[in-house]
Amino acid sequence: MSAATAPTAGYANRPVAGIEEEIYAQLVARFKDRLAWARVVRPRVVAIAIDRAHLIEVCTYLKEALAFEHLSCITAIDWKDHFESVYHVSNWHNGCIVQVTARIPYDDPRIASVVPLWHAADYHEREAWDLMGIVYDGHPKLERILLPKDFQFHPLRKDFAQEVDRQYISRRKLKGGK
Amino acid sequence: MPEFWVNMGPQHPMTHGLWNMRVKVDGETITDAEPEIGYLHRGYEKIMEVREFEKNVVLTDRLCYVSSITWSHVYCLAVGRMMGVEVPERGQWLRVVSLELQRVASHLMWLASYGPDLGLLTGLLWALRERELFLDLIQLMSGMRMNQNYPRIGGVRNDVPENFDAMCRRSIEHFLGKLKGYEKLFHESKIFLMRTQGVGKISAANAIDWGVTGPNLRACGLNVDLRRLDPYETYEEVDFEPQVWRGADGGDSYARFVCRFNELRESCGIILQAFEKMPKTGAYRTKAPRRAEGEGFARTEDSRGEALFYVVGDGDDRPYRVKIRSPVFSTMAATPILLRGNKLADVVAILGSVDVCVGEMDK
Amino acid sequence: MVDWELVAFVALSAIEIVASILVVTNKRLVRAAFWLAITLVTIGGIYLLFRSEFVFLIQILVYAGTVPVLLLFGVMLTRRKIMDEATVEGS
Amino acid sequence: MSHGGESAPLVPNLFDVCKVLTLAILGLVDAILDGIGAAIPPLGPPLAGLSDFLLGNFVVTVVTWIIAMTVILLWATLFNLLTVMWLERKFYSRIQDRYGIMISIWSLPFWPFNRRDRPTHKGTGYLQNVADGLKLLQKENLTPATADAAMFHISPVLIASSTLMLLVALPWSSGFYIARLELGLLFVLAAFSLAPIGILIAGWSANNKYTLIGGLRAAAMLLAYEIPMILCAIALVFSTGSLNLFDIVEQQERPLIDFGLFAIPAWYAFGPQILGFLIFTVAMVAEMERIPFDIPEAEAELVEGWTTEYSGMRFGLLFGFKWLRMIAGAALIVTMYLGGWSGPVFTRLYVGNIPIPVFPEELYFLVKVWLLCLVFIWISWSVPRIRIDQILQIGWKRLVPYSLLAVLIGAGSRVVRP
Repeated sequence: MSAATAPTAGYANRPVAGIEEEIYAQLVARFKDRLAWARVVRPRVVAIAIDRAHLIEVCTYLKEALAFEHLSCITAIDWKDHFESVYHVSNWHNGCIVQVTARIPYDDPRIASVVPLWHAADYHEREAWDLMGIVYDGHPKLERILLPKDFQFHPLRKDFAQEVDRQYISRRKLKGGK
Repeated sequence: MPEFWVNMGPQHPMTHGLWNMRVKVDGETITDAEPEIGYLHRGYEKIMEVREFEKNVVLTDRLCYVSSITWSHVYCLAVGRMMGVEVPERGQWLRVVSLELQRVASHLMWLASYGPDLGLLTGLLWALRERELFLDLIQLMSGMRMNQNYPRIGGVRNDVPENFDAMCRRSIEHFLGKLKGYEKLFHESKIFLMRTQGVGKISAANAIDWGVTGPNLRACGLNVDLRRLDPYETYEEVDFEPQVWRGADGGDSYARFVCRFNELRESCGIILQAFEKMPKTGAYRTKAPRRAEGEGFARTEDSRGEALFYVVGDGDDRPYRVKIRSPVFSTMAATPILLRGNKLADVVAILGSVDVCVGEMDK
Repeated sequence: MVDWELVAFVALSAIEIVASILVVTNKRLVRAAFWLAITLVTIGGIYLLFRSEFVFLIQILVYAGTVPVLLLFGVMLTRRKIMDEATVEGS
Repeated sequence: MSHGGESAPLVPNLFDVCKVLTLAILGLVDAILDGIGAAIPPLGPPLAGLSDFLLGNFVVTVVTWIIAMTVILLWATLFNLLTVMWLERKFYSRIQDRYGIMISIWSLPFWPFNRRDRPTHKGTGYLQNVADGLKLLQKENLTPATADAAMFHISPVLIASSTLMLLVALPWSSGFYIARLELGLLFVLAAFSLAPIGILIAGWSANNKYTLIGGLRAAAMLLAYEIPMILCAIALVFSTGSLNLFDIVEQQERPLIDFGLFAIPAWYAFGPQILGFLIFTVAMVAEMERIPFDIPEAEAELVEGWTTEYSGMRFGLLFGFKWLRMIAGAALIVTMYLGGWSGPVFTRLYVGNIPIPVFPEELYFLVKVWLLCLVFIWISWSVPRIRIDQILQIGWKRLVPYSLLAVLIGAGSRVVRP
């Protein structure tokens, strides 16, 4: 599809009122039992949580059926007992953004790659692997991106200790607080 | 002639920062390209985990030194949403004004660097001359020329000085007059058109797929502007026209140039409107709580595209996890598509037009 | 009295002979092209000794200025490996 | 032209002037030798023989030659080169809305006057280029470890010497020149065509990808722009019937149309040669590697192109001689198409019996050359750089056919108006 024939009419660049309820309803109807939780956060924002096994299914549905063409961001979170991979998927037609949280067990940090759906995931998944050590299965080139090639650790993990005390001691901490 | 890899970077006049564009050339034609980034990685996301919410604003300023306020703002917006802090109306308007001033300054910096990329050093000096006007305004507003530390969670740091709107009006009037000179220097120069038209093409479908956002996406003919599509602050009340390439042959360096260039005018219009519509007095900041739990994210139309901050709090006074989504980081993934098939000299014409800022890209 | 023209002729011829030997013996093609240029310039000098300035200038213009450049251009375009191997110590 | 009398050069004959200087120097040496011979009698006869040799024809001629060449060299580099560099830096600074260089003799710390409020940044900036040259002289000359050292060192010499060769044949006025060559035009073109091989060798020998690409670009550009240049020269020769630059200027020293008060001079740029003039000028801009045709050293993508690896004064030489080539190119264009040293007004001031020209030929020539240089500077600071394929397209698909047309026009004008 070249730029000349792109359906620019489809991109009205105006938010659609009530779109979040609609998307929410569709997602719940489709993935009723597979959603860990789902809620409407604020206008134009829907958040859902799933298990990593359903990721591709949900993402494919979002992209193909609901026209969420734009993958904004992939975040990996270390919750000490499990990982989360958070996908912010957005829709250029109505301004809606869906936050998909996929739960990953701590001892097996693997999840399917969404690069086949959105190429935008390429760098974000590389970054998440680089900094958090989550393996994205099926990623074409899962290499270090921000850190040097021979770096040994995944620094955003919580067990990668940051020398907090030497850098910054809050007054509260001096008093013996948290 | 054999194909070989040419390193354009990490220290190269083209890069405007510290990164490496490896291009494989066959004679002069690029057959492959591979960006190498991370030279400026400072571990922002990790550092921010040990600093209190309010103190991270200083850090986010330094994500991109040409566009500090927009980055601090999106962080404050995300944290504010996580904490559930409402920004007073005047604070929102002041944020809009500061954002647009910063956008103009950032775009002028881009224009300034795009000139020498094409061998037009005069463009650099001219654009920097006009950038001073906006830096002065930002300085009046925040006290600093760089790393302004102006937005706050729940508002802005301080009110604007007296007569600030009049000063803005005067500077903008002067600036809009000067824009005609730029048009002579850039748009009406045959050689400039020869260098930019038709190079670095990306289709709209590809651009969406690779996560290209902002002016680069609008240059493909897509009417997508987060100030409109996902309004934040008071952008809903502002009447402005997102700059979209309307021609038939979009997605090239020239389209990106035109979209960005026209945004200068549009942003000036927004600033003027903001002064008309904002309440003359009132609170500009609400106090934010120290601690927060939950998650929040905000996405804004940064000068370079969609900026997104995702903040997770665990009840402490520091974020548990911060994720920065830099528009340049995503655009960088698409640069091999932009570059392939063009000439070696076009690398600068293309990468200059996508406006790379290494600080935010490497985080 | 010394016949300066003879001296010049002998000197030019000597340079030319040495340079032309270097053209065929040199292993680096670019150096060979350089020696070829020297050879052609000295031939031009001999033309000058014959009082034929026009031929001398045409020789410089065409053979010294353009032919080696064309030759080098051709060499660089067709060789599989242009750059020398890195010979820095330790690599 | 007839206004204000016959034109006259300030230097009636460079060699005569230099010969006077030589004789003065040698006379001084002779007097010193005589003095020594008188003071120490045993040394008298051999010193007398030495002074006889010194005042002989051979030594006088050789020393005159050396002095003449030194004068031209100093004139070209110390005066013209510095002035044009200064003009460029001041002029493009004004284009860019700034003051530009300001260091001059007034702002030097040892300047004795006005020390208290020395105008450090109010000077004209003429000394800045000297300061830059001194800085480059102090810098280390680096040779890359993998470079072909001999070739790497020889190519700046090649480029610099071929540039200096240009000055041999270029006449600054009817009296201020070194050699009055019958084939002067051809000589200058030949000297111009020698530099690209130096550039190509420099690009290859540094063993760096940027320099290599820069050198290849230079070679490709040479092939595309040398041909129209020479074709235009051929077209001009149809009109002039001579390759002698002096003859070419002489033919232009008459009015084409005389309006009484002023006259349009018969410069070749105003005649049927206008097409050739334009093409020659464009090709010359390419020849001296200025923006928009400076792709061999496009600093945005190739760092500094083929000069990337040079440092210290070797770089300074290459960099400064770019301007020298610009001056030489502009002088060639002025000589060929813009009437050389001919000008509208010539007045003479008589000091005793010696006529001193108030507006000498050199003045007109310099003004024309510098104005032309300013035009080049103006162009190069207000347009971007062209891409390599576009530059070759312009060269092969536009300039070559047009220059062939210019040859046709030149030949036709010769037939119509013999």
